[in-house]
Amino acid sequence: MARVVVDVMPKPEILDPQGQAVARALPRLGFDGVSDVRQGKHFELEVDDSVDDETLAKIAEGFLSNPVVEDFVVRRVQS
Amino acid sequence: MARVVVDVMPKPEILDPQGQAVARALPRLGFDGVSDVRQGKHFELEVDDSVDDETLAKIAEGFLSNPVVEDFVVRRVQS
Amino acid sequence: MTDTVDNAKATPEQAQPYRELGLKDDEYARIREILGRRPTDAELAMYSVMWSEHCSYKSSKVHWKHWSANTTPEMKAKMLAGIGENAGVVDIGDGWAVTFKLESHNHPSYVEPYQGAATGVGGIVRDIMAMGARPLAVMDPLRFGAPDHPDTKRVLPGIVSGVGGYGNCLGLPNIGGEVVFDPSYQGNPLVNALCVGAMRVEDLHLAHASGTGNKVILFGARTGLDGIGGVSVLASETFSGDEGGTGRKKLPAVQVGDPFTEKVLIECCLELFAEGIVVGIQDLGGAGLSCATSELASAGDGGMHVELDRVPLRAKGMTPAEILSSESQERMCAVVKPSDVDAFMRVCAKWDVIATEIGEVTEGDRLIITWHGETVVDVPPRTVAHEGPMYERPIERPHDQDSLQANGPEQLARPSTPDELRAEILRMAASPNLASRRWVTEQYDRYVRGGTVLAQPSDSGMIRVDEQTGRGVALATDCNGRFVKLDPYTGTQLALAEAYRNVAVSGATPLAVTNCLNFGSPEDPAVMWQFEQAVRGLAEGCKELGIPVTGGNVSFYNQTGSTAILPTPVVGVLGVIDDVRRRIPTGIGAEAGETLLLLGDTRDEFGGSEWAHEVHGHLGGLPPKVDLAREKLLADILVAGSRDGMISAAHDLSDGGLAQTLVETVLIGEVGARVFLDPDQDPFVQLFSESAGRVLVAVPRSEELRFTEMCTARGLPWRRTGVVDPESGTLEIQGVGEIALPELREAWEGTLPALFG
Amino acid sequence: MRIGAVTFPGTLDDSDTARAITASGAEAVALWHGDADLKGVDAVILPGGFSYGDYLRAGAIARFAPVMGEIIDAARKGMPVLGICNGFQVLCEAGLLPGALLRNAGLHFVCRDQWLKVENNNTAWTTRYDANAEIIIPIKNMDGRYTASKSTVDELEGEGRVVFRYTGGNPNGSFDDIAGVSDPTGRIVGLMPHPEHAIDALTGPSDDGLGMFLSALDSVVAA
Ligand SMILES: Nc1ncnc2c1ncn2[C@@H]1O[C@H](COP(=O)(O)OP(=O)(O)O)[C@@H](O)[C@H]1O
Ligand SMILES: [Mg+2]
Repeated sequence: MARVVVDVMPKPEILDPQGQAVARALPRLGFDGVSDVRQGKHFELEVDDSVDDETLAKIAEGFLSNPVVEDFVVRRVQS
Repeated sequence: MARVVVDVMPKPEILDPQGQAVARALPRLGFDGVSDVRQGKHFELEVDDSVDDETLAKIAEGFLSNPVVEDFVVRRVQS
Repeated sequence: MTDTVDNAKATPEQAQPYRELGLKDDEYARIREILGRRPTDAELAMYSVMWSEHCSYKSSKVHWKHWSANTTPEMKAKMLAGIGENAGVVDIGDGWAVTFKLESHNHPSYVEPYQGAATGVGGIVRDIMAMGARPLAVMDPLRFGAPDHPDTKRVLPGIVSGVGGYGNCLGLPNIGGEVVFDPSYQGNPLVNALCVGAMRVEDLHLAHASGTGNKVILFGARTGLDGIGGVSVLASETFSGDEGGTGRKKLPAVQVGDPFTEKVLIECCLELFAEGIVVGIQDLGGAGLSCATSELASAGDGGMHVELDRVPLRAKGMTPAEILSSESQERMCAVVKPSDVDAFMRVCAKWDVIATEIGEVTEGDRLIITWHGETVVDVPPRTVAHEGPMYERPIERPHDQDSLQANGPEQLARPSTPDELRAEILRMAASPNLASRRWVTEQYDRYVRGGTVLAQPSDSGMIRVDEQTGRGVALATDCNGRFVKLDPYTGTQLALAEAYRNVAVSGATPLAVTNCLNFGSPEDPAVMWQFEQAVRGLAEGCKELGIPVTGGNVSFYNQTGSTAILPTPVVGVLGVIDDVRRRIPTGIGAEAGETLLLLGDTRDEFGGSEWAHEVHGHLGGLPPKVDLAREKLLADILVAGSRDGMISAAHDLSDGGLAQTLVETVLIGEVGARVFLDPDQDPFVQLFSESAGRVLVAVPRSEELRFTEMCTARGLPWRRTGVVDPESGTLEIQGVGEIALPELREAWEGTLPALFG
Repeated sequence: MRIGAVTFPGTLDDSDTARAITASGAEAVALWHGDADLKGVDAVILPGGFSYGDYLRAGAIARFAPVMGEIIDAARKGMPVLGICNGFQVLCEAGLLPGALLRNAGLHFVCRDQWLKVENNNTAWTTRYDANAEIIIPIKNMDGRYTASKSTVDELEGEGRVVFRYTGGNPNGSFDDIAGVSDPTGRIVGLMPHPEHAIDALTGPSDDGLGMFLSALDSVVAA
């Protein structure tokens, strides 16, 4: 068994209202020095060792993210 | 400037219907071998060097996550 | 290097990617002729988006003559603004003006269902705001491919949550819509969105930039790289996008919506209107700043100078062409007197809305746009906004139209025994096109704003406009694309008749019409024939009913490969009711001992019917007969009956015929009924025919005589068809059998959840 | 008798809440998120909507608004506070009520007419209801699944602080069918369904919601 992490983020040129809302709120809460925030999704998958990287990429690209508006990164964090 | 990543996940004992929906859908799409999925949030912050780890922890704990139901991890990924 | 006007003059021979931007050779030549030189990159971007099918209506405009030819002075009298404005405006009385419009967001919703549908809602809401109105409600007529096709499972849930995600967050109740399945929409779903808004008559704002020296203020979201090329993509043959002539990598022609920003923008605009500091206003939709600046300037009485480098950006290194064609959402553009600019900025600051003075109204008649002091656009704005190309596309009746009409439904096997008829009622109730829409509508907030009087499941959506007097409006949208395919002229009139009837059935008086004409490629003469027939049918139908077309929208190139969708001219009818408390609900059983009366004539009409489609997969023959004089009489009687409190419930007959109307009335009313069919007519025809001009009404026993005498006196056929039976808990149809309500409900409500979870 | 209704950017049901307050006979006072000023009101309602788009978490940003500091102080001194839907989420985020509201179990926005049981008719907002009254009022939200630790729920149940419970079906997977809870004093109440949309059978499923606004009048007069 391996733990696989997939992070899915809005593409840089795509509007990210969620991240913007956080970025605008921080100074109001008294936290300065954060110039930009982007918010995406974080998936943690428990994966059988038989699942290869190519399959993981397919899952991430075709299902966990929407390639029209999002990018993704896959990492195996332990095995 | 540093890039800081904050991952926020539902606590293990909290029901995660989004993760479950993903886990249930995968076999239907022909992807086997994924036994569990949990879904959380992934934040990427551009942070001034003056912002210390303690402040980041406060932002993550007091704002980006809700300690009643979520755990978080803060990482500096580059500086 | 920025391509300035000086540079364009100096390099007349420089090749330009006009074809990639969707312009034809002769269109490009015309731009050169207008300018007396080659256009700059920025000018080319403006002309290409503004001359796209979507913005210029170049294939459809020649047919607008039918609207004007069929609008009488009496019809015009109710209209405060009509075709040509952002949205039509009608006077509903008590000093209220109501504005409403339908728009399509079909292609983006196929590429990215959630965002495509969400931004479709956002766009139509800004259109309504640009009239000076407060948006009050939305509706969403939708069309999808086969219900069991795997791609429908991607497209439908995404579109529904996009419509809901945006509209709910905006605080606008969703009061109705349509969900229709047909394989012809498989690669090309239709997402039409309607918004209705209201204002006091004196507060009407039109999009004009007048008054030399007045300031042009851009407010709302920052401008980013999203949706660039969206317009040309929207309206051209392909989805492939373009390079924007800038050498930048291909960008997704999809916009991401931010409903929170739009909600704040609505409140901000309303406060600005209330302060009386807006001279002109225009929303930024398709074609973004290109459209807003050229339309404001074109409709005004002067020129305009815009300093493009002042536009607040979200992305680094954007070129003037990109800024002009960006379709970033949630932006508006206002013209404001210099003395009011401070007040304007104060209101925006209160709502945390970014507002920037980007230019001013000038003497003369040029639209001049500069970029860090250099001129990148210098054009006559009318040539961009209002004098685009216009095509008289070839029209030809399809070769197979005759054989389609000849292949009638007469040969189809019909159920005849009681058991067969009973089974057919349940099968039809559970069919995807007739099953309960609750799975969809539960995802929409129908309560917000506290004015919703009727929403799903109901023939029309109704909202209260004036809390003191109770004055309100009702809206319905309809279109049976199969009827339109069989006979576009009649089919479109049937769509009009159904929407008109749905409004009248709720007790409101139909007043005005909008439309969204969804068709295949205008370069296909057969499609243009359908289109021309549809426009003529609608225009002439409206004249006969005496209600004007106040505006609409055209969406061409709806096809999968070379196969066009069913022609789908969605018709929206708006009605007015002086007091919403006398609305007529759909569900029976509110009053003890109601009688069910069927109004209208039932004929053996199955061409294009739901039954032929669902049971036999058949499409052929002729659609039902349309009789608009009858529809008008029916509406008069329904409104009179509502006024005099004679009708306790009513539901019209449309898709699925009487059987489906009965199913819905008993399930919505949660009460049983006993129904007697006419012994002299085939039960199958009575139950499933889709003859137009029919309504099932429930009248309290005490009113029965008065009501039927009124019908008889005015020449409206009626038949006593049944009684409400609160004890029984079944729908009992004499000669067919009984169906217990739980069994019926399971059939009707189970289908969409089973398909889409 | 003056009851405040707070508007945050993105609040949607503020005018409906004001209408309901007026219908109950009280004076509705508009409170603005950016003003640390309660304008001398006797009770406060946080209406529904999507404050700040609910982009981070429902209610997470709104709870830091200037007006919230005043509300928290006043609430600690016993002023009746009602959080409806997004307002409930804000009260949980602010720590005035226990627990959290998570994405609906069905992962869809749900708008329906919902039956509720009034489990505690001794709070500042429920005295007008009979014990165990069943009422029908609309529910409409994306994040309505009430969640709290086992010990918190035990405490709530033990102290009678589950004020409303869903009956006839749980619309969102809330723990123990919990639809609304109160603080230990019974003066702060939060619920997901919308009483302000059930004040008139013309525009809602019933007028069952009016009781909450009327109860507040009683509690203020009594206090
Ligand atoms: N996409 C939708 N959005 C909102 N309401 C819808 C949608 N589709 C259908 N409805 C509603 O469901 C009910 C039934 O729809 P339909 O059978 O098409 O009505 P009708 O036959 O009277 O035109 C109506 O209240 C309609 O407005
Ligand atoms: Mg109808």
